[in-house]
Amino acid sequence: MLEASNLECVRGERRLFAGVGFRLDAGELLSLQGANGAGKTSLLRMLCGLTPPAAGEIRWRGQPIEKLGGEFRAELCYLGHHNAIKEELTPLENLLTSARLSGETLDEDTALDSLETVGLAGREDLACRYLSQGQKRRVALARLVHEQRALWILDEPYVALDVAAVDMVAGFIGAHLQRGGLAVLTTHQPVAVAAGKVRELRLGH
Amino acid sequence: MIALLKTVVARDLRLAMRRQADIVSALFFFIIVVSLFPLGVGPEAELLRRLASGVLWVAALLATMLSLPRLFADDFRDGTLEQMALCPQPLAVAVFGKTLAHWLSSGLPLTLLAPLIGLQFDLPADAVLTLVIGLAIGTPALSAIGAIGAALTLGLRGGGVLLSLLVLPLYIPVLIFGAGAVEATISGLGAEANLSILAALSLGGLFFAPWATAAALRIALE
Amino acid sequence: MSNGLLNWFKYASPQSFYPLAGKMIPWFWALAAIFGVVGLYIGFFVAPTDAQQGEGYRIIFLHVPAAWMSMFIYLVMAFWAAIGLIYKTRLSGMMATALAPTGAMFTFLALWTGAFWGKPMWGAWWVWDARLTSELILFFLYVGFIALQAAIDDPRRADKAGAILALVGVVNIPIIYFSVKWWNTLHQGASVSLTKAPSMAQTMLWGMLVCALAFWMYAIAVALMRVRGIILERERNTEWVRQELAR
Amino acid sequence: MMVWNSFSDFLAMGGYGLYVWGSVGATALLMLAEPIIVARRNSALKTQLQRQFNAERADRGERKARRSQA
Repeated sequence: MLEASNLECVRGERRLFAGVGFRLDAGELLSLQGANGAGKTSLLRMLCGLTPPAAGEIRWRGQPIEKLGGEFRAELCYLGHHNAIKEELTPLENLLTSARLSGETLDEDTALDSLETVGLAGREDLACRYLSQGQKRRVALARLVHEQRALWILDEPYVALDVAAVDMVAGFIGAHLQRGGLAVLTTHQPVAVAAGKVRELRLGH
Repeated sequence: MIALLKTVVARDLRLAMRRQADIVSALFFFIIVVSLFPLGVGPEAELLRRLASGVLWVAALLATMLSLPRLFADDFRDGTLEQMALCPQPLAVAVFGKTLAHWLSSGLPLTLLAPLIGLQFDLPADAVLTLVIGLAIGTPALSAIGAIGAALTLGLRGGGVLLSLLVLPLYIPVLIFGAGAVEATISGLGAEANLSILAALSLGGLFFAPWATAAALRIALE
Repeated sequence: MSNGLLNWFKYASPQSFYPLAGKMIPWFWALAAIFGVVGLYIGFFVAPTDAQQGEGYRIIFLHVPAAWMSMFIYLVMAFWAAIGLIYKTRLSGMMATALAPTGAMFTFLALWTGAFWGKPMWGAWWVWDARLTSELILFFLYVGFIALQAAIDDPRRADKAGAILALVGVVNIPIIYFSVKWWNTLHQGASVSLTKAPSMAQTMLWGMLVCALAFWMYAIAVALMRVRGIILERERNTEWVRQELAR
Repeated sequence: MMVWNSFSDFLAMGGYGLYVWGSVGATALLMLAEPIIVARRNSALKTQLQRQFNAERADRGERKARRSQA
């Protein structure tokens, strides 16, 4: 269960938002709305523990995330604007490395299966440098296929994806919620997620 | 913990192998800088022999400095650094891995190349041996301390110059004992004392620096 | 004790510190002036002529206090840096930033007076003496700190990055001093070195101590002035600054 | 108590005049210059901020901003 109370974010000297709070239980999705520059990304990074809030507190399973540290991070999967992939490595190498970095066991077959699911069949061993923007995004999203961790924080997961890919990702999220996972995501297009309760949080006026 | 280390080191080495230009350019920089001195100071063997250890060590310092800015810059830009900061183990472990990988792709090649370059300075055999041992022991400290500077100046304009301004003063003890070791061998005093202190500096650096680097990275990622 | 500490921190908010600093500055200037006059009087009118170095040794009344202050200010900077990192109080970071230029100035002064003392005594403007060399490296550390903070736009990140550099620096100072001392004795032996201070007549010691006190009061006064500027700069969007300047 | 018997002796400083007064001069110069620089920078900051506040007040129509701000 993820709970945020009275969160405040200051960027330089501008206060982006203040007094933001919400509660998210298992199987629920929080859809973060707000104009560009309203601080959506900053809020997501705060939930990950990357950016310390100017005020307020974030609790995971009732404990402040600063105290949990590694325990909280072990249950967190964050997908930011960047694809977090290395251009010189192949999709397969990227997927295996990112899994091992986060301490998960991922064997090659499962990885290949994930890449196939996201439509990268045949390009597993091509350096990512030669892939299109959409394909690179798919490499980043391939992590979600077999992702077991409880809390997903996704920043604009649907950007640079065609309609088929958007449905696919919505499917991953739906499956995740059904497994009792939690998800927080920002998106511009309203996307219906198959299962789970959707909560809305609007930032900025 | 060890698995994470292996992953980070393997990943960085694979990346380094795929972008060999960076390693090779740092090595050639080392060769060129060392070769400049005889041209500047004159070819007398006696003088060069006295200068050799200082010149080689200063060149090693500068060559390591060259490859430091890229230690975190690429990962910072493509978002992989964020993912490393979000892995369950402390960030310092991943930083230690990257420091090790940086040493393997910069400090170690320098050390292996030094005897070859040492020939230009007509160093006696035992001095060359001490030089190589000293570089092998000392260069990890250069990578570890340099990583702190790379993390502090991450994403700043003019980061490279600022990096050397921050890090070079901290390199001075390593320079003194590294070059001093060769001096001690040439003058017959024996270099055990210098080399053991150099080893202490490297171990201290490899153990403590990653924590400072991790803290600096977390600040840069805010 | 804990609530005493807590309200001290509450009190140390920039808004309440700004007027307090304003009130304290004149007092520190007064103390600096008094100690300065007394110190110099002792140094130049009371202290006897030195047997070996004649009158030239009187430079120590400026050189030694400046060297002490250059080291002391770096330690105080590292202290405020640590406080800022641990307790996340913004004011401590500002204090560290405010102290750095004064510390660098004293280091430069120590080098300048060291050279002016070395020339008549040892015939060379620059002597690779262990302490002078360490002083030079300390100067680089100060310049590095100031340059790092200048290169970062976001004040919060500048404070934290500077804090880490200051703490790394303060850990390295003894290592640097030890290695330079080793290096110096290896190459030159202890003959040519300033460490052999002249025989410390009682008045000489008092002269140096009082001058050091004067420098210390001076450093506090200048740092408080500079920190007021930094507070205004960083809090310029707040209401209290608007009122403060509207007066 | 008085070490010097004449002012010119004091200036000569036992032959080390250049070095002693060179040090004292540098110290005095720096320790005067620094506070002046800090004070001047602070006041420049204050006037700049006041000008900014006045401009903001003018935008809000409370007061016509005087163009020739002191």
